[in-house]
Amino acid sequence: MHLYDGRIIDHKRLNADCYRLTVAAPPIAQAARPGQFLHVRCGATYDPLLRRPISINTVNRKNGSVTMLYRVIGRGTALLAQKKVGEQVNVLGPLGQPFTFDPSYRKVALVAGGLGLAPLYFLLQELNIDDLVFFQGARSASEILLTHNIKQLAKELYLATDDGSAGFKGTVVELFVNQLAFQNFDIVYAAGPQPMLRALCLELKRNHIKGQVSLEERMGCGVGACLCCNVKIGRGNSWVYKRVCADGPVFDAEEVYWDDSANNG
Amino acid sequence: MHLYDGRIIDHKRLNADCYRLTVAAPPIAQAARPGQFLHVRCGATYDPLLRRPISINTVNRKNGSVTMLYRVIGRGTALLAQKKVGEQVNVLGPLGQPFTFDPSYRKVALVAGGLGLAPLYFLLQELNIDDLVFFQGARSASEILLTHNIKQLAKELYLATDDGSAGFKGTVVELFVNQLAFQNFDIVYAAGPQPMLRALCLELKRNHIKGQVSLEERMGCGVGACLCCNVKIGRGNSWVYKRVCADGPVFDAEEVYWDDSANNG
Amino acid sequence: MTVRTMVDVAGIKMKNPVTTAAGTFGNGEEYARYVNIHDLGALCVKTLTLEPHHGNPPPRIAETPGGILNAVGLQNPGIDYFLEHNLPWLLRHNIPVIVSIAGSTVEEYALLAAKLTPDTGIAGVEVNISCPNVKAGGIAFGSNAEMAADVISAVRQNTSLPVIAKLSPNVTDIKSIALSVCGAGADAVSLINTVLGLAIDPYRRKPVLANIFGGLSGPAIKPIALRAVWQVYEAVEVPIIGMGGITTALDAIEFILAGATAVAVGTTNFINPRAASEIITGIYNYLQECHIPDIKNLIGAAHRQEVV
Amino acid sequence: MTVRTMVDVAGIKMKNPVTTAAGTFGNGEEYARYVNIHDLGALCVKTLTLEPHHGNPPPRIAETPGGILNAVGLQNPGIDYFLEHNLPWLLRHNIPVIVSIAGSTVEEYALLAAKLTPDTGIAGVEVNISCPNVKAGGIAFGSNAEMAADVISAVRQNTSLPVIAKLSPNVTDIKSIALSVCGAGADAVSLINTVLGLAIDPYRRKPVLANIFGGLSGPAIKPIALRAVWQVYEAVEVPIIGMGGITTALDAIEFILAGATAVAVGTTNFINPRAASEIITGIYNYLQECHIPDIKNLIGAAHRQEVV
Ligand SMILES: Cc1cc2nc3c(=O)[nH]c(=O)nc-3n(C[C@H](O)[C@H](O)[C@H](O)COP(=O)(O)OP(=O)(O)OC[C@H]3O[C@@H](n4cnc5c(N)ncnc54)[C@H](O)[C@@H]3O)c2cc1C
Ligand SMILES: Cc1cc2nc3c(=O)[nH]c(=O)nc-3n(C[C@H](O)[C@H](O)[C@H](O)COP(=O)(O)OP(=O)(O)OC[C@H]3O[C@@H](n4cnc5c(N)ncnc54)[C@H](O)[C@@H]3O)c2cc1C
Ligand SMILES: Cc1cc2nc3c(=O)[nH]c(=O)nc-3n(C[C@H](O)[C@H](O)[C@H](O)COP(=O)(O)O)c2cc1C
Ligand SMILES: Cc1cc2nc3c(=O)[nH]c(=O)nc-3n(C[C@H](O)[C@H](O)[C@H](O)COP(=O)(O)O)c2cc1C
Ligand code: FES
Ligand code: FES
Repeated sequence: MHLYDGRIIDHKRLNADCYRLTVAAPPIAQAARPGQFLHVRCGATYDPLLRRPISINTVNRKNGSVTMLYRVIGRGTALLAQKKVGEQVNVLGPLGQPFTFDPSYRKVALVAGGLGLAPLYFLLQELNIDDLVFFQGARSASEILLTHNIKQLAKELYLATDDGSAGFKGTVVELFVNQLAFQNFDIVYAAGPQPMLRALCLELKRNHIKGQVSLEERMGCGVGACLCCNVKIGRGNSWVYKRVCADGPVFDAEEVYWDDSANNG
Repeated sequence: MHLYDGRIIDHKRLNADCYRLTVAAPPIAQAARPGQFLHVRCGATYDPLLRRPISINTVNRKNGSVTMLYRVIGRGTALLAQKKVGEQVNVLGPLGQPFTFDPSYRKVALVAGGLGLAPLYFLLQELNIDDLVFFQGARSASEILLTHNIKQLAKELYLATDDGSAGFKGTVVELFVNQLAFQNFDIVYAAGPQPMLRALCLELKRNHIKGQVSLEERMGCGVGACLCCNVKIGRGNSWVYKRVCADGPVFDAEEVYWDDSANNG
Repeated sequence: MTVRTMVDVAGIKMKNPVTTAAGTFGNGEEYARYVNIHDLGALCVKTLTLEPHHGNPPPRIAETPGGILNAVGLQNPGIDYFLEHNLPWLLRHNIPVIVSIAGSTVEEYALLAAKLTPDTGIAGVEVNISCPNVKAGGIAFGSNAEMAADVISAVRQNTSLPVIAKLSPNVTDIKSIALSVCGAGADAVSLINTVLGLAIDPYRRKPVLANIFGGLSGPAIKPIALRAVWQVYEAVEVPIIGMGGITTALDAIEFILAGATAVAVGTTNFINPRAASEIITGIYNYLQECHIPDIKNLIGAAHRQEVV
Repeated sequence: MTVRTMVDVAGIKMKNPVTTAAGTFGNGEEYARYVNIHDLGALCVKTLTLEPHHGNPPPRIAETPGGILNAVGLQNPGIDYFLEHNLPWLLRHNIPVIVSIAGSTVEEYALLAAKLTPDTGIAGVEVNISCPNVKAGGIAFGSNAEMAADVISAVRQNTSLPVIAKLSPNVTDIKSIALSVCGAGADAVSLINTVLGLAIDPYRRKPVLANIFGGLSGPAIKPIALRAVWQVYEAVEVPIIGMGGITTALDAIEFILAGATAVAVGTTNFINPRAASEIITGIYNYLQECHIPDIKNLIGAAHRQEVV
C-alpha cells in the first residue's frame, strides 16, 4: 500500500459520463492485483472531504502507470473529471483483497455490469487461461466499453443492454443464465451494481457454481481502520460484519449475506 | 451591481506572491468607479466558503474587461491563483462607494501601501488633473509595481521600501510627511494596510489636510446585508458602525475612528 | 405537470416554502437586484430590539471549514425605526413579512410584541430566544425550557399575529424546548439558530472574533440542523421552518423530508445572492421531475418510509 | 533552536501532544505503514465493550459539507479479545496506549475498568460516555451531569490507571458536565465526541444512514470543538485532550491555545493517512518558527492575552 502523488499521463472521456484516467504510480503498478482498488483524493480542499474508491482497471508495469475507469456520479467524480494531464492526483493503494485463482479452474466466466467492467478487465489480462467467456452488460450500446481489447483476450464476449441497442436485450445476469444451459463454468468472477450481484449470487447458488464477487459500500478510511464499509458475510443464518475495503472488496459469492432475501438459509 | 461569470482573459504572476487578473465582464467594466471592489468567488465548492473582496485595479471599457491585482494570502487567493486563462470566475460588483473628487481640488496626492496600489492606480487613470503626486510604498523593490504606467500619468512618483531596496528607506507615510514640507495637497487619497492608514490619518489631521482612505474589514455578503464588515465612523467621541462594503470602503480620513488612539477627540 | 408549492405556516400563507433567515438578508433592499423579492415565499428581517443596538466590535466574522462564525451582536436601529423606515418598502412587495424580535428581559419581549399588531401589515413574529437573559445572569433564554416558555407566553399575550419561536441548537434536548414553547403558545417553530463556536488565530494567538465566541452557520451545520428538524417534527404538531446550511434546492428538500413545512436561506445568500430564487425554481423542478403534485406530500415524508 | 514538545496528561507522558481519536485509527496496525507508530505521543484505540458488538447495519457513513456522519455503532471484538490479541502488538511500540471503554450500564463500566490494571501495560483509560444508558431509557450518559459522574466514579473505583472522561458536545452546558466528571474523579477530560447529525437522501427520500442519526466529525465541527475546549479550560483544572476536525498542525495549535494539553487526530486520518505524523512535525516547526521553547507555554495562551 502506497500513498502516492501520481502525475496524470492520460485522461479521456469515453462516453457521456465515463472517463479513463491513467496515473504514473510505479510502486502501485508493481503491486496491484486484479480486484484491488485505489482510494482517490478527487479534490484538494475539505469539500468534498473523503477519498473515493475506484477499481484498478489495468496497469502498465513497464512505464509504472495505473489506469482507472470511472463514471461521474456526484461531486467527487465531477471534480476528478476536471483534472488535466500533467496535474497530480493523490492515490492510496493498491487496497483490498484481489480475486483469487485456483490452477484447477479450466473454464471461467467473467460477468461485468456497468463499470464492474473495470476490475474484470484487469483480471482478464492477468488470467492466463484459454477457455474464458466474458459477459458485459450496460444500459445501452454507448456504455459498452473495451470490446476490442476484450475480444483479443477472451474466447467469447457476450453483450447485454437494457435497451437492446447492443447484444442481448435484458440484464447481463439473464444473459449469463441463458448460457448456463450450454456451458459449465468452474468459477465465475463478477462485479457490478448491487442488484445485479444479488441476482447473480442467487443463480450461482442455485446452480452450485463457485463465484467471486466484488462488492461496493460507502467508505471512510479505505484501509480497514474505521469499520464504516462493513457488509454481512456468512453462511446459513450466521453472519459477521466484514470490511469491504480490507477483507474485500472480493468475497466468495456464497458468503455474501443478502438481508432482503430468503436465500441465505 | 452585477453577478457575473467572467471569462479570464489574462492572468499573470507579477512577483513572488502577487498576480494580475483580467476578467471579461462588460457590465461591470462600464459601471466601475475607482475605489470600488469586486466580491470574488475563488473556488467552486464550500471550501473556502466566502467570496473575497478585491479592488478594481483598472477597467477596459472598450473590450469590457476588469483587472484586479491581488496577493496570495491564504486559501482563497491561493485557489484564485490556480485559475487559468479561459476559465470562468464569478464576480459580484462593482461594490461600495468610490473615491469622490471635487473640481476645486488642484493638487492631489495618492498614497499607496502595498496592494493599496490597486484602487489608487484606477483613480489615477480616471482623475484628469495635472498636479498629481503618487507615493508608493512596499516591503522591497520586487514589490513595487506599475511604476512605468504611473509615471505616464502622475507628475511625480515617489517610492518607499521597508528595506531601502528602492527609493526612500522607510514607510510611505514617512515619505509623504517629508514631502509635506515642500508641497501642499488639497486632498490625499490613500489605500493600504490598516497601520499605514492609521498613521496617515493622524498626519492628515495634524496637518489639516483632507483625505479619503479605503478601509478593509472581513466581509460576509459584500452588499450591505449582513453587518459583518462594520467599522467605527464618527467625529470626536461619537461614532457609529458603518459597513465597509456598502458605506465604504472609501471614507473621509477624518471620520475614521481609531479605537486604540487618543486622536479622535 | 403542474405542481403546487404553496404552504401555510400557522396562518402565514407562503406561495412557496422559501423564506430568508433573519440577519442574512438585511431588509431585502440589498438583495432586491438579485432576487425578485415578490418571488419569495416570505421574508424574515434582521432581529430587532426595543432600542437601537451598536452590535459587537469587529472582526465580526471568521471563515471556518464549510461555514462561518459571526458575532454581529444584534446590531439594529430599533423596532420603531424599522416600522417607520424599512417596513413600508417591504410591504410593497406583496409577500408575507416576518419580523424577528429579541429582548434581554421578558418585559422587553412583551413590549416588542405589543408593537406588532396585525394592522402593521406584518404577517408573523419570529421570536429569537438565543439571546442572553440579563436577569438570569446571561444564560440564553433558548437554552432553558422554562425561560423559553416565559418569553413565548409574554409575546403570545401581546400580539395576535402568528408567533414563531426560533430555537437554538445549543441544547441537550431540543425536543423539550420545542414542546415547552408550543405549550406556551407558539404557533410554529423555526430552527436552527447558529451553533456556538470559536476560531483562534494561531499566529496572533487569540480568538479571531473580537467577541471571542461566534455563531456557526453555513453548510457545515446542515447535518445538525436536519437532525434538529427531524427530532422536533417527532415531538410537536406545529409547522417547522427549517434552516441551517441550505445551499441548493436538494438541501431544501432534505429539510422538508425531515419535517419542515418551510425553509429559510441564510449564509448562502452571501455566497450566491441569487440562491433564494434558484432554490425556489429548483424545488419546483424537483417536484416535476419526481412527479410529486404537491410539496405538502413531502413534509416529513422521510419519517414515514420504512428505513431498510 | 531546540524546542520541547513533551506533555503530561494526568500521568500519561507523551513525547509530543498528538494522539489518535478513538475509533478512527483502528488499533494502529492499519496505519502502521503510513505513520511510525512510535512517533505518536500516544495512541487511543476504538472503544471496547464487555461483549463483542456487531455494530449497526450499513450504510454507516455519509459525507456532509466538510465532515462525515458515522454510525458504526461501537462494533468491536470485546475487551478480552482486545487484551489478548491486539494489545501486545500495540505495547511493542513503546508509546502510551489509551484504551477507550463504553457500557450500557454503570456496572458494565465498572467491570470493564476492573480489567484495566496497570500491569496490562496500558497507560490510561478513556471513558466514552456518549453511549445510551439502557437503564435510564437510552439517554446518553454524557448528556447528564449526574449520570456522567456515576460512570466516572465507577471507573475510578475500579482502576488505578489515569481516567480520562470523553465528553459529548450534545449538551447545553459542557462546563457543568466537565465539573461533574472531575468531581467524580476524572484525571483528565477529552473532547469532543461527535455532534449528533442527520443526512437525508433527497431521491430515496429517507435517511442516508441505516441508523437514521449519525455522529458528525471532521473539519466542519472544528469551531464547535474549539469552543468546548475553551469553555472547559475555564471551568476545570485537569488537562484536556482536544479533538474535532484537526487536519493540520495549525489546527492543533488552535486547540492548544484554547486550552488543550494534547490533541487527537480523527477523521483526518481517513483523508491523509500520514496526517498524525505531519501534524507532529508541523507542531515542532511552528514552535521553532515562532521561537517558543516549550509547547507548554502555549496551553491556554489565547485566554491570557488581552483581546483587542
Ligand atoms: C471497491 C470499490 C470499487 C469501485 N470501483 C469503481 C470504478 O472502478 N469505477 C467507478 O466509476 N466507480 C467505482 N466505485 C464506485 C465509486 O466509488 C463511486 O461512484 C464514487 O465514490 C462516487 O463518488 P461521487 O463523489 O461522484 O458521488 P457522491 O454520490 O457525491 O458521493 C457521496 C459519497 O458516497 C460515496 N459513494 C457513492 N456511491 C458509491 C458507491 N457506489 N460505492 C461506494 N461509495 C459510494 C462516495 O464515495 C462519497 O463518500 C467503486 C466503489 C467501491 C467501493
Ligand atoms: C474593500 C477591499 C478591497 C481589497 N482589495 C484588495 C486588492 O485589490 N488586492 C488584494 O490582494 N487584496 C485586497 N483586499 C484584501 C483581500 O480581500 C484579502 O487579502 C483576501 O480576502 C484574503 O483571502 P485569503 O483566502 O487568501 O486569505 P485567508 O486569510 O485565508 O482568508 C480568511 C478570511 O479572512 C478574510 N480576509 C483576510 N484578509 C483580509 C483583508 N485584508 N481584508 C478583508 N478580508 C480579509 C478573507 O476574505 C476570508 O474571509 C481587499 C479587501 C477589502 C475589504
Ligand atoms: C451574519 C448573520 C447574522 C444573523 N443574524 C441573526 C439574527 O439577527 N436573528 C436570528 O434569529 N438569527 C440570525 N442569524 C442566524 C440565521 O438566521 C440562521 O438561523 C443561521 O445562520 C442558520 O442558517 P444558515 O446556515 O443558512 O445561515 C444570523 C446568521 C448570520 C450568518
Ligand atoms: C468512524 C468513526 C468512529 C468513531 N468511533 C469512536 C469510538 O469508538 N469511541 C469514541 O469515543 N469516539 C469515536 N469517534 C469519535 C472520535 O474519536 C472523535 O471524538 C470525533 O470524530 C471528533 O474528532 P475528528 O473530527 O477529528 O474526527 C469516532 C469517530 C469516527 C469518525
Ligand atoms: S473504509 Fe474504513 S474500514 Fe473500510
Ligand atoms: S459584508 Fe455584509 S454588510 Fe458588509
